[in-house]
Amino acid sequence: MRKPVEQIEAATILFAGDSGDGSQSIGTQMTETTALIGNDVATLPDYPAEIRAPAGSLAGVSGFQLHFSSEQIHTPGDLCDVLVVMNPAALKMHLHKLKPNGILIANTDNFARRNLRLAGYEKDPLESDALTKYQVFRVELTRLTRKALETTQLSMGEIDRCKNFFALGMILWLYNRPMEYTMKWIKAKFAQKPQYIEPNILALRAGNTYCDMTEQFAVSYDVKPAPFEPGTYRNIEGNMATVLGLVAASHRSELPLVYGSYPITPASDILHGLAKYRNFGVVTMQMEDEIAAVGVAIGAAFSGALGVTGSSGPGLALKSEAMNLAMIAELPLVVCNIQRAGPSTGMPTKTEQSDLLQMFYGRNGESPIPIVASSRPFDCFESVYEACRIAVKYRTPVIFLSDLYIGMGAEPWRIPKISELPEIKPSFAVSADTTNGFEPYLRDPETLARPWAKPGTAGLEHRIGGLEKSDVTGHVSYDSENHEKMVEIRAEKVARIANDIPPTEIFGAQEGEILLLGWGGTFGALRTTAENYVAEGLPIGHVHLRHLNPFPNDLGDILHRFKKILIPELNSGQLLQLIRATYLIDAIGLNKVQGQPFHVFELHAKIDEILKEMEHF
Amino acid sequence: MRKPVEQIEAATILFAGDSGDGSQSIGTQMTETTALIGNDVATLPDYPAEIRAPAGSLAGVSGFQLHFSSEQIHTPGDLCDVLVVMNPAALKMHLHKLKPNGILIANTDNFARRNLRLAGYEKDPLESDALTKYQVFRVELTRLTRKALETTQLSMGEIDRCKNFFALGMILWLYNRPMEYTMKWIKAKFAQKPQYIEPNILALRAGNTYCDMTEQFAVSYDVKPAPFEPGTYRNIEGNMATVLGLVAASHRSELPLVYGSYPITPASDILHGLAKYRNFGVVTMQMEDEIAAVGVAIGAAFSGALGVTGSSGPGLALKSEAMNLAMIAELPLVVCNIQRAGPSTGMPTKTEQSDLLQMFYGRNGESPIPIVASSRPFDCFESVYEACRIAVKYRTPVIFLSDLYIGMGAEPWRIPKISELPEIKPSFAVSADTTNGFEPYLRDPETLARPWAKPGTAGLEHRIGGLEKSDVTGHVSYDSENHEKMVEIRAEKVARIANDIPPTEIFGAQEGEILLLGWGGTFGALRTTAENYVAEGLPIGHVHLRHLNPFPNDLGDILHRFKKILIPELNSGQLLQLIRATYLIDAIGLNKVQGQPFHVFELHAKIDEILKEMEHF
Amino acid sequence: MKRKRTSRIPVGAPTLTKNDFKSDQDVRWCPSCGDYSILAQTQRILPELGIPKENVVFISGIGCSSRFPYYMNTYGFHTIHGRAPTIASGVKMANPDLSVWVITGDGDALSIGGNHFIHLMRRNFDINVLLFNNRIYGLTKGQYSPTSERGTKSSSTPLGSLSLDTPFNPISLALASGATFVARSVDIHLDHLRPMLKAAFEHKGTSFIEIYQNCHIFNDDTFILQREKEHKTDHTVLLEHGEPLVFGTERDKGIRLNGFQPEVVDTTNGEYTTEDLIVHDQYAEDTTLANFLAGMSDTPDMPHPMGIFRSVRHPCYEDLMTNQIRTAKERTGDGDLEALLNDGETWTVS
Amino acid sequence: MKRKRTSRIPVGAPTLTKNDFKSDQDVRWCPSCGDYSILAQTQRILPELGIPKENVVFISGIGCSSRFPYYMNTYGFHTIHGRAPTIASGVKMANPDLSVWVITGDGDALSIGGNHFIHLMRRNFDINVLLFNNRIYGLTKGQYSPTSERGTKSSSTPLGSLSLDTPFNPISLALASGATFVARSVDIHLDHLRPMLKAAFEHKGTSFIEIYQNCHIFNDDTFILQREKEHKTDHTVLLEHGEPLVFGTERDKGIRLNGFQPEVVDTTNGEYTTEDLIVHDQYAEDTTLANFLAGMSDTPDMPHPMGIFRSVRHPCYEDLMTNQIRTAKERTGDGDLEALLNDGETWTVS
Ligand SMILES: Cc1ncc(C[n+]2csc(CCOP(=O)(O)OP(=O)(O)O)c2C)c(N)n1
Ligand SMILES: Cc1ncc(C[n+]2csc(CCOP(=O)(O)OP(=O)(O)O)c2C)c(N)n1
Ligand code: SF4
Ligand code: SF4
Ligand SMILES: [Mg+2]
Ligand SMILES: [Mg+2]
Repeated sequence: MRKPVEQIEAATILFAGDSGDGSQSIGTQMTETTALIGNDVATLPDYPAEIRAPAGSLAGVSGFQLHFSSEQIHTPGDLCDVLVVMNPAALKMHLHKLKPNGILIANTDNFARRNLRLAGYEKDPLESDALTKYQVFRVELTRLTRKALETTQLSMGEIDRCKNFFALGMILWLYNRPMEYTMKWIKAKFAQKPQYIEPNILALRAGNTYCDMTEQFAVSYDVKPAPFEPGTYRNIEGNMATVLGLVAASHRSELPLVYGSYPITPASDILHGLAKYRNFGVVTMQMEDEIAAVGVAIGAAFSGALGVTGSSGPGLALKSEAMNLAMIAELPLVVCNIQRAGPSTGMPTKTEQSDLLQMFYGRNGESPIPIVASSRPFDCFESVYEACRIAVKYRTPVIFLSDLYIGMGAEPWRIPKISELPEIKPSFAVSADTTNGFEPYLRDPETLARPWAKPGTAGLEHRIGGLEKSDVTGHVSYDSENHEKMVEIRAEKVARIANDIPPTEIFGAQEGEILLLGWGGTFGALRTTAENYVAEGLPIGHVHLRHLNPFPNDLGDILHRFKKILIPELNSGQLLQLIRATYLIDAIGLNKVQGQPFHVFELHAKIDEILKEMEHF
Repeated sequence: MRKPVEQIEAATILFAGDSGDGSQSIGTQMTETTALIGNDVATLPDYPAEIRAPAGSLAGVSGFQLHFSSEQIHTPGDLCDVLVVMNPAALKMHLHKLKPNGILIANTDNFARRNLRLAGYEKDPLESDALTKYQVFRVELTRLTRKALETTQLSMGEIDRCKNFFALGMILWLYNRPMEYTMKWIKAKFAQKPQYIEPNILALRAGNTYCDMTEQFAVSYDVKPAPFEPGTYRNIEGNMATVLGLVAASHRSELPLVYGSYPITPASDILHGLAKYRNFGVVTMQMEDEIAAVGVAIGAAFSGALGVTGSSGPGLALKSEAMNLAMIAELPLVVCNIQRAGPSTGMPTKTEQSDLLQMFYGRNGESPIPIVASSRPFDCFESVYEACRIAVKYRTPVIFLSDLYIGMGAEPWRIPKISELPEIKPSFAVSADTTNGFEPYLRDPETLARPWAKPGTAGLEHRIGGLEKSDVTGHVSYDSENHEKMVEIRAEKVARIANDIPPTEIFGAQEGEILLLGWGGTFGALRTTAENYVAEGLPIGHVHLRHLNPFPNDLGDILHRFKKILIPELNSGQLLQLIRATYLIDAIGLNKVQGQPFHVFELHAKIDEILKEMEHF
Repeated sequence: MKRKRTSRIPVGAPTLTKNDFKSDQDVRWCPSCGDYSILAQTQRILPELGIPKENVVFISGIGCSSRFPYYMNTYGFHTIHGRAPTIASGVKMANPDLSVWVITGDGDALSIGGNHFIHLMRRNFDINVLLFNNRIYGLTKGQYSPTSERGTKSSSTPLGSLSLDTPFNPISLALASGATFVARSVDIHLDHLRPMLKAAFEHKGTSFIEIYQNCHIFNDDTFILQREKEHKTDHTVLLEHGEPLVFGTERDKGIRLNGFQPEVVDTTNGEYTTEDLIVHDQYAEDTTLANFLAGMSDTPDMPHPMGIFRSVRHPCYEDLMTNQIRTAKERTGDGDLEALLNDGETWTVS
Repeated sequence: MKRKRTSRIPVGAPTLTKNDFKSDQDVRWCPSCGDYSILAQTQRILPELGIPKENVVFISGIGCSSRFPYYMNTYGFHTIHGRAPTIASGVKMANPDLSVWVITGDGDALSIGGNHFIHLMRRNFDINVLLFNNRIYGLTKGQYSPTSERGTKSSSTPLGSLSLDTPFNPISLALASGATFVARSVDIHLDHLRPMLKAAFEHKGTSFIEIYQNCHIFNDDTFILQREKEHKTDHTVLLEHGEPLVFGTERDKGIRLNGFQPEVVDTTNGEYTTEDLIVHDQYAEDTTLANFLAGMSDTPDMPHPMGIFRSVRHPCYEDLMTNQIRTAKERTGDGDLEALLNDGETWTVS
C-alpha cells in the first residue's frame, strides 16, 4: 500500500557532512531533478575553508542547501524543513538552521565517540533531550549501504563512498521525485570508471526502498511545478552563466574572446569553464599573476579582441594599476570580480559584497570605471553581457561584479534566444577621416568613445599610453587645461552610459513608506521580503540596481518618493555611502558582514523596527 | 651714488629657462638668502615632464617661483612681480603669470631665430608691442657672463653654465639681498671641483655690479623681515621635512627605522634623503617593486621595527594588497603617498590631490586605515610624525598623504625642540599575561590595540596572517559572528583615534556664512583667502583637516555652524564626497584638476559668487 | 661549520625536543599529502640546531604548503600570495639574530612570487627557503603551475586545452639569480631531507631547497620515479662533494660529460670507469657545473640530481647594511637628532 | 630563414624607407644618450624586413628607453612599469600576424618586471624583446638598478650607503627561464646591432637582446670597456656559430675551457692554438655552453661575449593555442551558441 502523500508549497533541505561525504554532489542532483520536474529552485553550497580539515572536525563540514517551490522563489531559504547530517560535526554546525518540528535525518553509524569528541559533544546528542522539538530519524546509513552493496566488487572504502546516494534515495522518496535523472547522471559521470555505476545506483535505490519499507517514514510530500514564463529552461550556476555570457558576447560581437586569469577562489571556475570552449575560438591564458592576467586582456583589446580578466579580492587590488591604464587608454576591457569575504585573504570560501567602493575608487587619480552587478545566478549571463556591450560601445574598462553566493548558487534559467541578445558592434576604425591623419582621441559626439583602430590596419598607426594625452591627437600632454578637460571627458563618457539604462523597475509600491534599495547577490532575500510585505498590503518597494556606475538617471526621483530608504548590504554600508553622498538622503543601512547571505527574517526584523519607529513619530 | 631703495611688503619672482639653465638652483639660493634675512617665504618649483625635452622647446621649460614677505605668507604667490626668462620658450610659458607693469628680465642672447621658432614665435616678442604693459629689461646675459669670465680657465660651455648666477646676482641687487650666503653655498657645492668656485662667484658679482652700473635699473626694493614666533628657523622642503619627521619618530620611539621603497617621482627624494642617515641606524632598502617595498616594511614591523614605505600614484595601487595584510594583521606601518597628477602614469611632475578616496577604499573587503595629511612643506614633519605615533599606539598601518606641491615646495620652519615631540611608546609585550598563554589578539581596552610581540621574545611565539582571525586567540577562524565582530573591532579601533585629535581650530569666523574646508597642500591658498575675507570683516572661516580618517569628533558640529561649506580640492571632489555622505550636508566643491595648485584669485572668485547667491535668496 | 649570527641556546639550558616545535593547531592537509613529512622532518631537526625556539620565524605565502607556519610553535606569519620573500627580508633586516625560514609552493614562489624569489636569491639574506614543489596549485584545486610539464591536464586546462607553457626549472632559476646555496630533496626521503634542512640552516646566506612533494589529490605520483623506492635509485643521483656522479641500484651507472652534455655510462662493462665521471664540486664559485647538473632533470632519461648543487660564501645583505650603519656611526658618531634638525643654515628669531 | 607568421609586403608594393618609420614626435632623450642610436638602427632595419608597417607594434613599459614607441611611426603602446611583456603577449595572442617588439630598460624588465620577463621567456611567444641596459634608472634620475654593480653610488645610495645587491646577469636569467633566442649587442656598434635586430626578428619564438646602452647623464661610461673603440677589441669577444672564441686587437687571444671555468690564452706563443679554444654552438639545445658564455661577463678580466648565445626552435605559445582552437573546431565543429546555451538537461514550459 502506498503511503500517503501530502501536498506542500515549498521545502528547504540541507545536506551536511564531512568534505568527503559528497553533500555537494547529491545536493546538485536533487537540484537538477527538482528543476527538471518544474519547481522553482535556489541553492546555497556552503564550503569549509579551502584546505581539507581533519575528517569529522567542525571545520571540515561541507553543506548544501536547496529550496524548491511551486511558486517563484528567490532564495535558498532561511530555515530548513529537512536536515540530513552525516556526522556529529554537521549536526553541531547546522542544527540551528532546522525549523521547529523539522525533519532531522542522521547517519547514526558516524556518531561514535571519536566523532562526537571532534564535534565537541560530551555525549550523543541523538540520545539527549536536545532534539525533542524535531522529528528525528536515526538511520544506520553506513551499515545499510554496505548491506545493499555487499554483492559488488568494491572495497569497503569504495562502498562507503556511495552512502551519499543512499541518502539521496531517501530524500527523493520523501519528496516523491523520480530517480531516473540521477541514474542518468551517475552513468555519464562514471562512464570512464564503469565499475562505480551499478553500486551507486544500488545505493540510490536502497535508500529509496528503505523509506518505503521502514515504518519510520509515514508520509511523503509533493511540491507541484511552479508557474514559469514559457520557454526552455535549464538549471544554472552563476559562474557558469558568466562563462556563457562571455562566450555569447564574443559570438555576437564577432570579437575573439581572450580571457586572462590567475586562479583564485571563487573566480577560478570561470577560467575552468571558458577553457572548454576552444571551439568558440575562446583563448584562456592562465598567467603568472593577476597583473599579467589583466595585462594580456588589455593587450588583446589593443589588438582588437574582447579582452576579459577575472579574479576576486586580493587579485583585484593587484589589477588596479593596469585597470587604470585601460581607463586612460580608453580600451574596452571587462574585469570580473567574484567577490568573497575580505579584508586581505579573509575567508576565501565565504561570500561578501565588500569590494564595491574598491571598484569605484581603488585607483590613483580620477579614474571613473563603469560597474555592472549581477543580482542572481542566472542574471550573471545578462549582466556580464551588458558589461561587454558597454565596454565595446564606450571603449572603456567595465567592472562586472558578482559574488561567491551567486557564483556558486544555482537556479532555473530561461534560455534566451540568440536574437534577443542586444547588439554589440565593435565598429573598428578603418581609415583616417580627417585631413590631419588618424586622430586616436577624436570622439564620437554622442558616446564620447574614441576610435578603436586595430594594429594591422594600414594608415591608422598610432601610439597610446598611460601618460595624459592631448585631446583629439592623443599626443603626450602636460598642458594644464587639457588635463582638466580630459578628466572631465572621461567622467562625462561614463556618465552618458546612463542614457542606455532602461527606466528603473520598482517592485511593489511605487511610492510610500520604505524603499528597499539593493544591488548584487542580495536580490533574492530583498525581493522575497518585499513580496511578503506587498502581500500584506504594505507600501513597500524594492529597487535592485544592476548599474552602479553610473546610477540610472531616474534613481534620484525614485528615492524621493519614499519616506525611508533602507539599503541592506553584505558589507559595512558601501552603496549606502554612495547614495548618501550623491542624493543627500538619510538612507539607512542594514549591514551584515558574516560571510553569509541575508536571511529574510533579518530583513523583516529591520523593516518592522523602522515601521514601528515611523508610526511613533 | 647709491640708487634709491623702495620699501615694499612682498614680492614674487619667477625664474624660468631651459631644464639645463639652472633655474632651480638659483631659485633655491634666492629662497635661502631671503629666509636667512628673515622674510617669510614660500616656493613652487615647476618641473617639465621627467624626460629631457629638446633644448629650447616649450616642453623643456623649468620654472621656480618664490614669494617672500615681511608678513606671514602661505603660498608662492599667484602672479609675479618679476619674471626672469632665459629663452623664448620660458617667456611663452610664463608671461601670463606676470603682473601688469611687472618686471621682465630676458636673456636676449637666447632670442635668436631657432629658439623663437621652437617656442612658436613668428617674430621676436621682445621687439613687438605685446610687452608694453610690462617693464622689460633686455639683458645680454650670455655675452655679459662670457665677458666677466673671460680670464678663467673654463671652456665656453662651462662658462655658459654660470650665467644663472649672473641672473641671481641681478635679483639679489634688485631686492637688496647680500651675496654672502650664495658664495658660501657655491664654495661648499663645488668643494670637490674647485675650478668652478671662482667663476660662479665672478658671475654672481658681475650680475650684481651690472645692475648697479647700468641705467636700466633705477630703483631697488627692500622687504623687511617678517614677524616670526621666537625660535630657531631653517628653510625646508616638504620631502625633507618628511625625512626628518621619520628620523625623529624613530629616534623618539627608539624603534629602528626600516624604509622600503621603489623609486618614483615625486617620492624618491624621501628614499634619497633617508639613505644619508645610516648613523641614525636608518635602513633604506630599494626593493624590486612597490610590493616588495611595503613587504619589507611589514616584515620589519613584525620584527619590532618602525616599518615605513613611500611611493606615489601607481605605486600605491600596487601596495594595496599588502597594506590590507598589515591592516588585518594589525601591525604598525606607515605608508607615505606623495601624490602626483593621475590617473595612471598621468603627469608625474605635476601635483594633485586625487588619491584620497583610493587611500580610503582601495582595498578589498572592509579595510579601515587611518589617514593623516600634511598641509604645507614644514607640516610634513609633524604630520608624518603623527602618522608614526598612531601606527605604533594603535598597531595599525597609517597613511601619510603629501603631494608634489608641498613635497618640493619650501618655506621657513621653526625647528622644534626634541622634548616638544609627542611620546611614541612601542610597549612591546614581554610576557603572556593570561593563563591561556600568549593571546595575540587580546586588546588594550582603551585603544583596542593588540599586543606587539617581537620574535626573539621567549614564550610569546605566535602566528598571524591574512586569513580572518579569531578574536583574542588569533587562530584562523571562519566563524560568521567572529568575522562580523572583527570587522567591527577594526573599524572601532580606527574610530577611537579621534579621541587623540585635539579640538579643531577654526581660523577666522567661528560661525557664519561660509566655511572653507580643506586638506593637504591647498592650505596656503585657503588660508590666504580666508585672511583676506576676514580682513574685510566677512564671516568666513577656514578649517584645514590633518586627520582625514577618522575625522575629528567635533567636525560635524563645526560644519553645522556655517551656512555654506565650500570644499576646494585639486581633484573632482573627493573630500566633498566623504563629507556629504558622513554629515549629509550639501557642501559645495571647488575643483581644479590641472596639475597645478590653486591661485588665491580662483578661490576669491568662487566665494564671491557664493556670497552673491546667498544675498540673492 | 660557518659562523652564523643567530644566537645559540646557552650551554646547560634544557634541550628542546620535536614536540616543543609543534603548535596546538590541528594539522590540516589531505591524508597522504607530502607536506606532513616535511613538517615532521623540520620539527625534528630544529631542536638539533642549538638555537632558541623564540628566535625562529616561519614566513609563508598562500597555498597548501603555506599553512606550514600555523603548525610550528615558533613565530610565524602566513602572509599573502607570493610575497613571503619580501616580508622575510624585512624580518631578517630588522633583526639579523633571527633564524628565518620561508615556506612556499611552486605557484607561490615561481608564479606570482617569481620576481621576489629571484631578487631574494641575489640579495643573499641569510634566509632559508623551502619550496614545496608538487607541480600543481593544490589550494585552489588543481590548476597547472609553472613547474607542471607542458601538456598537463588540469582544472584550468581541461579536455582539449592542455597546458602550453614550458616549465621552469627552479634550480636553474635560483642559480641564474645568484643563489649561494641550492639543493634538492624529496618529501619522504627522510634521511636525505633532514641533512639538507640542516645544511640550509648552517649556510650563511640565502639557502634554497627544492623539495619534490606529492600532492595526493591533484597531482598524485608526478614524481613517482624520483620518490618511490623501486624507481628512485635509477632515477636520481646523489650529489656529494668531491665524489663522482654514480647511481643505479647496483651503483653501476655514472654521469660523464660528452661535449657539454650529460651522458649516462655503465661503469661495469669496462668501457668507462668512475675516473671518467664528473666529480661534484659544490663549492665552485663558477656556476657552470651547477647549471649543468640542474639541466639534467630537464633532459629525458637522465636521473635527477639530489643534494647540494652549490654552496658558496658571499656577503649577506643584512651584514653589509649593518656594516654601513656601524661605519657611519663610527665616522660621524651616533645620530644626534637635535643636530640633524638644526643642520644647514638656520636663523634665530627672539 | 625560418617561417614567420607575420605577413610580408606584397611583391611590387613600394618599398619602405627609414623615414617611413619615424613618427612626427620630437625625440626626447638627453644629448648623447645611447637610445638615439638604437632607435636609428631599428628604423633602419625595419624596412628591410619585408613586413608592412601597419603590422608592426612596439610595446614598452616606463623609463627613458620606454619612450621609444612614440618615435616609431607604427602601432605603439607605452604601458605601465614592468608590464610590457604581459600586454605584448595579449597583443600577439589576439593577432599572431603582428610583429611585436618589447622595448624595456634594466629597471623595467628586471626590477619591477622581472617576473613577467622570465615568464615571457618560458612561454616563447614570437615577440622580440630589446632590453636597454644602462645599469641605472634613467627616468627617475639615477637610482641604481638590478644590473648595477654592487657598491654603486647613486641617488638612492648616496655617500655612506653604496648599493648592496649582487647584480643580475640578464643573459643568464633569460637562459634559465628557457629563452630560445638570446643575444647581446651595444648601442653604438651599428654594424653589430643591426644584424642582431634582424636575427631577433627572423627567430620564431621569443628573442631577447641585451643592449649595452650608455646613460650619459646618470651612469656615463659604465660600459666604457665594451663600447669604446680603443678598449672593445680586448674586452669583448664576438660569438660566431661554429667558430672558436678568438678576440684581441691582433686576434691573438682565445677562450679555453679550464675544468668548468673560462681561461684566456694567448694563441701566438705556441702553448695553445685555436684548436684548443671553445667553439661556439648557438644551436645547442643544452644550455651548458650558453650558460658558460653568459657567466664570462661576471668573471673579472674576461671579455664580454657579443652576439647570439642561443638560438633554438621551440613551439610558440600562440601557435600551440591556435592549434588547440583549430583542433577543437575540427573535432566538434565551430562553436554553436544556440547549442551551447541549451546544453545539458533542459525542460520546456509552454
Ligand atoms: C593574490 C592572490 N591570487 C591568487 C590567490 C589564490 N591562490 C592561493 S594559493 C594559490 C596557488 C597555490 O599553489 P602552490 O604555491 O603551488 O601551493 P600548493 O597549494 O600547491 O602547496 C593560488 C593561486 C591568492 N590567495 N591571492
Ligand atoms: C609602478 C611604478 N613604479 C615606479 C615608477 C617610476 N619609474 C619610472 S621608470 C623607472 C625606472 C626606469 O629605469 P629603467 O627601466 O632602467 O629605464 P631607463 O630610464 O634607465 O631607460 C621607475 C622606477 C613608475 N612609473 N611606476
Ligand atoms: S591538495 Fe594536495 S598539496 Fe594540498 S593538502 Fe591536499 S594533497 Fe597536499
Ligand atoms: S637620463 Fe640617461 S638614459 Fe635617460 S635620456 Fe638621459 S642619457 Fe638617456
Ligand atoms: Mg604547488
Ligand atoms: Mg636603465
